[in-house]
Amino acid sequence: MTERSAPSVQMPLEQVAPEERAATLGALLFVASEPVPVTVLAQHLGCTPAEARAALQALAARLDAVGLLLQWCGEDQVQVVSHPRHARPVQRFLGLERTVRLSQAALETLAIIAYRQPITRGELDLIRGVDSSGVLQTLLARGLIEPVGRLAAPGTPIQYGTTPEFLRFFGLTSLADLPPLPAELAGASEEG
Amino acid sequence: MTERSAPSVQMPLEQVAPEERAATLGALLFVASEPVPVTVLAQHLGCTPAEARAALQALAARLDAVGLLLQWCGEDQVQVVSHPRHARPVQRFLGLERTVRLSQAALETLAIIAYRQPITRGELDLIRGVDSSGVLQTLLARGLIEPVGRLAAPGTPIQYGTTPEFLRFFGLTSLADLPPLPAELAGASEEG
Amino acid sequence: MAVTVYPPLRLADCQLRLPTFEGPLDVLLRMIERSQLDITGVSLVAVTDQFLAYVAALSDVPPELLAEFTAVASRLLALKSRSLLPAPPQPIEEPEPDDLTRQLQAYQAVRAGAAYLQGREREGLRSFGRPPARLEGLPVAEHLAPVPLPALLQALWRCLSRRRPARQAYRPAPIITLAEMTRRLLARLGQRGRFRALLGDAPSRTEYLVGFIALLSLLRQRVLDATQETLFGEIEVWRIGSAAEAADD
Repeated sequence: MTERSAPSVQMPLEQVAPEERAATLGALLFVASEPVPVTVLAQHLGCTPAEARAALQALAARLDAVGLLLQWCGEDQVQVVSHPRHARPVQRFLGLERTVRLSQAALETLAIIAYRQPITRGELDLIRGVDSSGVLQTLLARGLIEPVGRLAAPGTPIQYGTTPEFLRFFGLTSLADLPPLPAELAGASEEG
Repeated sequence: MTERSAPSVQMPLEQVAPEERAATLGALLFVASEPVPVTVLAQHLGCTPAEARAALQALAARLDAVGLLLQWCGEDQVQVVSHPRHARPVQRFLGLERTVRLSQAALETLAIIAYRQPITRGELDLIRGVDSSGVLQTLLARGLIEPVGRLAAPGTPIQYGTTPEFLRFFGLTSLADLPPLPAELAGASEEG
Repeated sequence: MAVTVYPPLRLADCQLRLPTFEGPLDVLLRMIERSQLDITGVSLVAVTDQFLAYVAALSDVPPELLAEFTAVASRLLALKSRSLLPAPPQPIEEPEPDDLTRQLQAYQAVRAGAAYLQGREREGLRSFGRPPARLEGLPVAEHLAPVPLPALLQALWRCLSRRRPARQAYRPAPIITLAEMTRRLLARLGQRGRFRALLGDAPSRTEYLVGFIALLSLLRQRVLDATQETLFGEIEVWRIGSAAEAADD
């Protein structure tokens, strides 16, 4: 707590009715901007820390229904936060979210991996005609591809394949749902 | 809302499951420190404003148990605040000093503005029968009223309305909490 | 304690005698307001004089009577001044002071609202908002913009079709030497011409470069002279010296 509330702690405080404690704690933790020690809460309720802890438990059970969560910071401090279950809409609401586009290079690489998996970086480079390591890192970080094995060849290079996240991203049920390659493309991609 | 959340509004948003809407709204209104338009909330839930309103009703019913209150600022904006029932421990917890009482003139002027907003100083003077400029300055300085527009009349006088702080100051759920106007006055307010 | 009882004095008891009107003061006001009497023909000075004479005759003047007269007199004054002023082209809408009763009603009702607010203030029924969320330092989540499935196939197509030209046999571009280029320039230039035209139809980047260096060298040797009107514009070239010595260079 900040120094604002410090003086009030010494004053004799009115007692909050036991059945009101949980709700009063909700109000106190709502207006607090930082974690609050249980002893401070108990003083403001006019009860013992043990009673305050019991009331906190009751509060915690009720917070879920309103999208909130009672968070313990160590043994002695609590705060109310938005429930992580609602993190996506909350992040979006607060503008803590950004939409990024897959680059052309990333999309091309992803397409090659999707149709030719499992595939090593060397094979990719050969088909694309350029170095693919940067793009591979991006796709790995986004969870669209993953290492699926190693080629039985000198250096045993890592082979990459698409992930379940890849299927979700394109709305596919399985890899069999990928549109078939036109004949001329199928030929060209075999060559590579 | 501030511009922070503005960009997210244009994006196509994921839908929140209907049974999760009330809780998600709780999380959103918890992190928002200002009133939020229902339309913005609906966009973040991926539902219609009518569905958002229904979910807000469900949320309002659950908030009481955790010491909170859903406050309607006008017809279209909502905010979650601490329930006025817990005002004393909360005020003490925040270390807020006793507030200076509002004068009779200020209370009357506030009531007139609350009932008849948007209202110009001229209209106020007419109802009160005295000059209201001093009282208006006080109320503006305390953030209880604010300019909300200008009357389309000679001199385009400023129109005043109540603020979210007004609702918080008196712990009102909405302006509808004020005692209803007698029929003849409701009529008069239409003409005025 | 002695209680003085006044006879009920009303404005109606004040009888006026004017050239255009005889009767009580309040009737005068009513007639004027109903346009039954032209106010321009009424002397307000006479009305006031007669009222004051009436008041002077009273032993004790109740303040209500004075207040009532003031109200009626100011109403008369307003009516008269309005009748004397040129009428505005369109009637200006203004709240009629006749609304006084309604205003009082409105005021009474509003007092109930004020009392309600005061009650809540006394009980300290306030609510409090949350401090603004601190967003600095919070991670920004990145999400991929959706890509339609056909775009995947298109990407593959683009990649594979781009690869083909690269597989063609490597044919090195012919390299032209400075001496060759100098000869070419001089051979193509009659007396005067444009530098670009001297390079041929589709000069390669190398031809441009070598051609330009050849031109500079010919300028230095005073074989050619040149002008360029604008930056990056056409270069006009003309012969000023012997071609033979330049070609040997």
